[in-house]
Amino acid sequence: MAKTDIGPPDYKTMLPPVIARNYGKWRYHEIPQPGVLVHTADSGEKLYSVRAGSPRLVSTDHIREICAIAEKYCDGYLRFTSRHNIEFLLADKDKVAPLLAELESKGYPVGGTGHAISNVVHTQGWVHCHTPATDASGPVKALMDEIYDYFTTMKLPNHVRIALACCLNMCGAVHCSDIAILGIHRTVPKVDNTRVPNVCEIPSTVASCPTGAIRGDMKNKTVTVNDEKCMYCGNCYTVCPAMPLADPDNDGISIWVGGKVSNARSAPSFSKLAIPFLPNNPPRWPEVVDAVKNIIEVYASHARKHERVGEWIERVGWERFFSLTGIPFTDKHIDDFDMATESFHSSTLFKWS
Amino acid sequence: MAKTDIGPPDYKTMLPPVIARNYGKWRYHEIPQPGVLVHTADSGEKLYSVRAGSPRLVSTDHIREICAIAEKYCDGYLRFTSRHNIEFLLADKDKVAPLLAELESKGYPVGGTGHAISNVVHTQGWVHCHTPATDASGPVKALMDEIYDYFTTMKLPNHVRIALACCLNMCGAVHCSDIAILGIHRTVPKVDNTRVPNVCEIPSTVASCPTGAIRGDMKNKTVTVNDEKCMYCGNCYTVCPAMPLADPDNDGISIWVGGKVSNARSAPSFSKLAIPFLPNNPPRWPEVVDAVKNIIEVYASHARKHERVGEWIERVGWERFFSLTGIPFTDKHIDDFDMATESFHSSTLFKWS
Amino acid sequence: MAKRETPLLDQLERGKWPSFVKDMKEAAEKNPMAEDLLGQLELSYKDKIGHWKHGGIVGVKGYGSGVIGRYSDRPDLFPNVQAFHTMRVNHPTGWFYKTDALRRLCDVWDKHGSGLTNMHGSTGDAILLGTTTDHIQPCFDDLTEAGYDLGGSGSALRTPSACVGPGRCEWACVDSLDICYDITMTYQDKMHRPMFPYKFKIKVSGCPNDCVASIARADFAVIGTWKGDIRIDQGEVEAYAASGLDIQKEVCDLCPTKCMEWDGKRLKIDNGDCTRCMHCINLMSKALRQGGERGATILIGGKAPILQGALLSWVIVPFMKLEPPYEELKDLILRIQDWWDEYGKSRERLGELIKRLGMRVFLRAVGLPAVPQMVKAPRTNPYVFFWPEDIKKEVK
Amino acid sequence: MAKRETPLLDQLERGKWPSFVKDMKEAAEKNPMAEDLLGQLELSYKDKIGHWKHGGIVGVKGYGSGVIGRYSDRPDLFPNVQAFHTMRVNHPTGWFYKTDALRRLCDVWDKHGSGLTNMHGSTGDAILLGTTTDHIQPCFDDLTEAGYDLGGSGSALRTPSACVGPGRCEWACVDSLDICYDITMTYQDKMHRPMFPYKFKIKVSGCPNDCVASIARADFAVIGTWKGDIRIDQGEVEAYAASGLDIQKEVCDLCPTKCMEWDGKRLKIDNGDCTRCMHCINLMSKALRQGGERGATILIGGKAPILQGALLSWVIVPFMKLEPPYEELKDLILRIQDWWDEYGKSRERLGELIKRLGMRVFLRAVGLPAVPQMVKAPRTNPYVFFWPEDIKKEVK
Ligand code: SRM
Ligand code: SRM
Ligand code: SRM
Ligand code: SRM
Ligand code: SF4
Ligand code: SF4
Ligand code: SF4
Ligand code: SF4
Ligand code: SF4
Ligand code: SF4
Ligand code: SF4
Ligand code: SF4
Repeated sequence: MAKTDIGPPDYKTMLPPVIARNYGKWRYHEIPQPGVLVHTADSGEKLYSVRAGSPRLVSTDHIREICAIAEKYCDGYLRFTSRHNIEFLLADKDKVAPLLAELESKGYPVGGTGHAISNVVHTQGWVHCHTPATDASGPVKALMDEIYDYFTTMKLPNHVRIALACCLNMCGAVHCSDIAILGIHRTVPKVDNTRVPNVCEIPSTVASCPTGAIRGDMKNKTVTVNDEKCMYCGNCYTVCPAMPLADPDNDGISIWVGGKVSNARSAPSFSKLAIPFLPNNPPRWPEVVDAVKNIIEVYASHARKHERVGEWIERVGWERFFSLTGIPFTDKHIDDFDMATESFHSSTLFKWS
Repeated sequence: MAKTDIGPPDYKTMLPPVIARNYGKWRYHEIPQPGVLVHTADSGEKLYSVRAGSPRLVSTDHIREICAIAEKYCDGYLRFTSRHNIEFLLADKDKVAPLLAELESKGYPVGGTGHAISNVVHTQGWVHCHTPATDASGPVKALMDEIYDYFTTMKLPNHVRIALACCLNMCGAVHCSDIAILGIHRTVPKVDNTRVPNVCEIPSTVASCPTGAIRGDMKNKTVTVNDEKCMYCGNCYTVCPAMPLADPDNDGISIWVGGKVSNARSAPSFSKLAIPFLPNNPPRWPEVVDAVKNIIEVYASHARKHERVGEWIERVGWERFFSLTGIPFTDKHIDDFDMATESFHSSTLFKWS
Repeated sequence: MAKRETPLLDQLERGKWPSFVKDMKEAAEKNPMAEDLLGQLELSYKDKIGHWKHGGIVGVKGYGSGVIGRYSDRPDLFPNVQAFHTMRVNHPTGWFYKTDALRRLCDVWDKHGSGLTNMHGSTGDAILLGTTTDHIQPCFDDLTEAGYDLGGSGSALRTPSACVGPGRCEWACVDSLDICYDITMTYQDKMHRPMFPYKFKIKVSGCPNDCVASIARADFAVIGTWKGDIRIDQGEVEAYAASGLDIQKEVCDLCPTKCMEWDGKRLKIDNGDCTRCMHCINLMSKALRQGGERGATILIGGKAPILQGALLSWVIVPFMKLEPPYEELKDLILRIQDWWDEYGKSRERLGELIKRLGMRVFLRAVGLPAVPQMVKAPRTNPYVFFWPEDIKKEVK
Repeated sequence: MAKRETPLLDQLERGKWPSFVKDMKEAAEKNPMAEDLLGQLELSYKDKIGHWKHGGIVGVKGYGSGVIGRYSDRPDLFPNVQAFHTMRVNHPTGWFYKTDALRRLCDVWDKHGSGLTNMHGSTGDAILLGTTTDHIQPCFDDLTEAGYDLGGSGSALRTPSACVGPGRCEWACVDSLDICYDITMTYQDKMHRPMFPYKFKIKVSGCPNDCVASIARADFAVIGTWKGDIRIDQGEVEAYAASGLDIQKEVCDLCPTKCMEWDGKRLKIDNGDCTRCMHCINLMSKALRQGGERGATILIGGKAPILQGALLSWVIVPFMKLEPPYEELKDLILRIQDWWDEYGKSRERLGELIKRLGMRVFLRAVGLPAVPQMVKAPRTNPYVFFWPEDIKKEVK
């Protein structure tokens, strides 16, 4: 009989001794080179953290390789970050250089610290989920290949946090990212009238629609969708499997910019729509990669030091963002959901471009 | 048979010759003293405007007195401002001082220019409307008596625009004022079931309620109100006279601050709730007068030059506004209408007080 | 008639600010309606409640608007205000008056009404406060004879208004007065015969200072603005500095886009970043002039809170040249009103309709292009609609 | 089994960033599930569509959460992923691992599953990607044997997570790790047996930098903060200046409240105006330390867009001291969850419920006082509710 409710392993049993000794007594940190953090404690002791990129979708063998490295250099202590990077934790300064050499030889990117692009928080995509409008790991890999240098250097105005979610559920929490890549459907769910009566609960299906596009058809124990009111969010499908809306020709990706989470300088804020639609073009999504790269580069060359993407755009104005990036502004950029009027420009304080 | 659709008199027939000559060719203006504007045209000609306060509710005899003054000093030319002040328009500099003297002797306040408090835009109140929660002219008179000096001087950080509306219809457009005085009801409309069937249209009455508190009772051809959902806006009463909600004990006044209209420096913005309720205490509304005066004085002593009330509050923070004015913050200050979440503080960037 | 006792209102004759009670008493001296109004108001002060019944519909022949019906709920006590309707008289644009015209108005009103007025109402009309049902038509006849016409009320175009603009102000980028007058004359029919879903207000300000509060109070706001560099007279800037204006602190530091530089001698403006807020110009009217290309920003949708919350008008045309006969402007107004007329529900203001149907639907219907100036920021929610033509059709 | 052809995925083995395809192939070498997953993914790349059916409910005995059911829609082609469920394994707080523990996890997964994982999922779990229905229970048994337990899924408390905090970071104002672990252990039942209206997420960050994105991704966010003056080591400030940091431009000018002054020698902070944004501290970690009184701001309501739009968590307690056993915190969590549980509709997140019923109702129900820190600004609409006790009852 299995034990239940034992909870996760106690993190205290996982802490390297240098951390156990200096827990809560760190004094300051430095980043001597990209991917290397040095934390100095009140005691004077130092902790070296070496951060390496990871595809997140990793095999057990890959994990074992990571373990082997950690055992060799870190007495078997490591951690993962909140953005899915690997961090090797060392007490011994002398082991840092050899560790870096081994990581380099094994092809681990080291970086993601300071004013860099860190790992892309992302989701399941076609690998495991049932509602994706695009893949997750694929676009991330294609993108990171292209912007690899921004991971291993710290030359941006501030860090740029990129996330991808493969559908509007936004498991990648892309809604507050400097740059967000979001899979979107663009066709109305196809109601399978033979299955709805058996697998779906009509009232909760009706309630699931944010725009009220679904009506119950009690006589036929099914539902109907008002095409004009549907914006393809897929929430009905989550609730009612007999309403699929994936569509190879019309699913694709939208790009969002200017969100942030930290309270540094400016308040946390949502990402805003930059590009309403780019096609799914596997395996390397060139349109998406180019679009993101373009935004990064325009940001890199125009933002002031320490300005996050959104802070830069707020300073120069959205008119300027669109003119500098060359992204066309369309009626889709203008909100038309419930709090839309809050985003309308109620002043004459705008720029000509 | 009357003529119809002749439209208003052509304004061109009302312009003093100095204006007709320099129309659209003004170069700059100066305010040599409160209430006196001097506009210089490209031609070098000057126009003197002398601004005098008005109770707005004026008798024909009062208007004739104004006419007489204008005939004496201004060749019969005058105008009213968008805030209901009187402006005497003079081409002759030498007549300015005598005009001022006569205005003073007749008790006309001269001022309202520059960094002053101008006339209070207001509405009908008990004098003529059917939905007021307070009077209009009365509280305005009581207030202006008390803050008279701010009209006749220019010693505030910027101008302060005060408006009053006697019900939520906000005919005084108080929704964008530095300080707004708003009459509010606080009791649920009393449905007169004998009259509703005859005088009201049920569907439009139901539709009139912003919070969906009204249900049609088709059987009895009347409506019922869900007390918990009603916030006493009175819109149903506008549509259906058989649902009065005025209540001597519970009607009163709320105070709002920090709105503005101009695009100068910051965008136009709505007034925000400062004091949810003060009692109707005719004839001089002392609680209201004191509350407004307090806000003005705290603003006057804390804001930086050129800061409007709202700009000052935004800079120091609402925590500080409440602590400086001593106004208690309550759950009523927290929005709970449809876009409420937009106003919630979604960051840790606040002050302790 | 015996003088009414008004102990409460009497207390409002005290104090330095001009007293409306004094005016009411003045009128009451010679007019029984005014006398009863005073009495009823005193009763309201005592009862803390209004004493007017819910308005009824009254009007003049051929018009559906311009008169607000009103009846006392205590005609037993105040028979002379049993009916007490107001006439909304369209003011001369910019509220300019020659005294003879103003005196004519007073004369008409003394003949037909209470002798009390509001100069002016919040929409801009000259409000003639209170007359009987019988007098409405004759009063109107005399008004038109005197050169006046009624303003709007009900579900009609309301009396448009404009700031003083080129009449006196150096900052007018458009002829606010002429535009307002032209619109008023062009749309007489829409003002007098309510045919809209609800009221529709137009206001015109000559520059972003917006002295008629158009952005907050009009469904359709015209606000003058400019393109091109702000013209600087450096000598006058120095003169302002010499006269005590702290140019760094009071001007540059308060410039919202921080696009100004002052080195103590010369003022520099990065005009590409300027959002034409007027602040610097407001402070140094002699030294700075707006750029040379003049026009207006058009904003729509503003209104008070009823029903779904107040709205400030928002940009729909960043820049429109405005010269007589203002065809482009009037054409746009018509397209907008037609669309609103077709889709608006009863008592739904333009802004609310757009809120309900979406800007994209509105823009397409009236044929305006989407531009970034329309938004503070693009949408944050992913609930994006695509047009049918955006979508690849399955070949089946 | 013959190697599958994966010409499309092969193109993702190129490039410098580590390739998930390489990992999938590695796993496919020894695991038929991984092999079929690869095949099905290749098909998705060809078809541009997912090939998973809508999830079904699977689980382990006694739990209602922790396993996500998943079935292929092409079991004909990929029989080994006909059923391919993921197990969400609660990570050790802060994602700290000793390699022996990590190796044990791998061993369990090689025995029961595809050999593929996500390290980690976006909520924080170690995600074991894909096993058959048969294997779920034995896999769970082996996991608990190895010291692991499942995380949350469905309408349950989800796996709480925390930033590295006191484990490594000088800025942790609260013990993010311990709080998170304590909560996780306290609420095992709520995690494993879904009884809520919907999911509930808790995240803990040690300071306003919010390195676990709690404000955006948690229904209940704990963010460390401080009271008291920022402690300045002027010598170290000068050292930063000497090393090339432009203190005026990079620090003071970017301080959002402009409460800092730097004269080239001394840094001054007006702490009363500071909103603890961390910017100056972030840039000068050696020179500046947060104030001495430590605690946390509690914010609630954050979530992704479905259903009524995304929400960022908002302040409900500006400052709470947090020391073991965290009774005040846990008490608040319980009060909040109880209320939500009672009034929340199915699939209604906490933030949405408050949006529907109003903060005032929420505050009263959970017994929190209204404070100005809860809002960016007070309400702008006049639709204010009064409590029955505010209203004078008519004496009739
Ligand atoms: C390791 C990690 C916490 C963990 O428990 O895993 C972490 C660690 C540190 N963060 Fe962070 N942050 C981590 C995720 C985050 C996140 C969350 C996220 O990205 O999803 C944020 C909020 C992001 C956002 O705003 O959108 C975050 C916003 C910050 C900031 C604020 C920067 C800003 O200007 O907005 C700082 C301050 C700084 O960098 O100067 C910071 C600073 C730091 C410091 C310097 C704190 C310290 O003294 O130890 C750490 C090293 C930072 C570095 O990489 O340069 N950390 N940090 C996370 C590393 C993720 C990664 O692999 O890249
Ligand atoms: C006469 C009038 C226009 C009219 O057609 O009637 C007018 C006239 C002038 N306004 Fe105005 N404004 C008038 C109502 C307004 C309004 C509307 C309102 O109050 O309802 C506003 C918007 C108010 C708001 O933002 O809430 C308004 C915002 C301004 C501003 C912006 C000030 C600011 O910093 O926000 C200026 C610039 C200035 O004062 O430096 C301005 C400047 C001016 C100037 C200096 C323009 C000029 O060069 O002639 C005029 C004299 C101002 C003075 O009184 O010091 N005028 N002005 C209105 C006088 C009302 C009154 O009797 O007090
Ligand atoms: C007379 C006047 C107030 C004043 O003392 O100045 C006035 C008086 C009335 N207004 Fe108004 N409104 C007046 C300007 C306004 C303004 C200001 C403006 O136009 O700049 C507003 C706010 C701006 C706006 O339109 O949004 C305004 C927003 C309302 C509303 C709310 C409309 C809304 O969509 O939110 C109502 C309610 C309604 O229409 O049912 C309303 C309704 C009324 C009614 C007709 C009462 C009713 O419910 O039927 C009032 C008749 C009073 C009476 O007995 O004489 N009045 N009303 C103003 C018109 C005078 C004029 O023609 O010059
Ligand atoms: C595995 C994971 C993505 C990943 O690859 O990392 C994931 C996967 C799914 N999420 Fe998620 N969510 C995951 C983190 C998130 C997050 C991020 C977070 O927790 O920080 C969010 C946004 C934050 C939030 O909760 O608001 C998130 C918001 C959603 C939503 C939208 C919920 C909402 O209220 O807006 C759904 C839809 C639902 O619940 O019906 C959803 C639903 C789903 C489902 C269960 C699909 C469904 O419709 O039933 C996905 C199962 C995929 C699969 O087949 O394995 N998932 N989901 C993440 C959980 C791993 C873990 O336990 O560590
Ligand atoms: S974002 Fe959507 S498609 Fe992607 S994992 Fe989450 S629920 Fe599935
Ligand atoms: S996809 Fe979304 S908008 Fe369309 S019907 Fe389903 S729930 Fe409604
Ligand atoms: S604000 Fe209300 S009560 Fe006052 S005049 Fe307008 S509609 Fe009447
Ligand atoms: S007063 Fe307002 S909220 Fe109350 S029932 Fe009437 S319309 Fe609804
Ligand atoms: S809006 Fe501009 S142009 Fe019109 S009066 Fe005001 S300052 Fe002058
Ligand atoms: S008009 Fe406003 S934005 Fe433009 S330079 Fe002057 S102060 Fe700055
Ligand atoms: S949130 Fe603060 S305490 Fe936690 S890791 Fe980030 S910087 Fe350190
Ligand atoms: S923490 Fe932020 S607000 Fe406080 S002094 Fe530093 S930079 Fe300014």
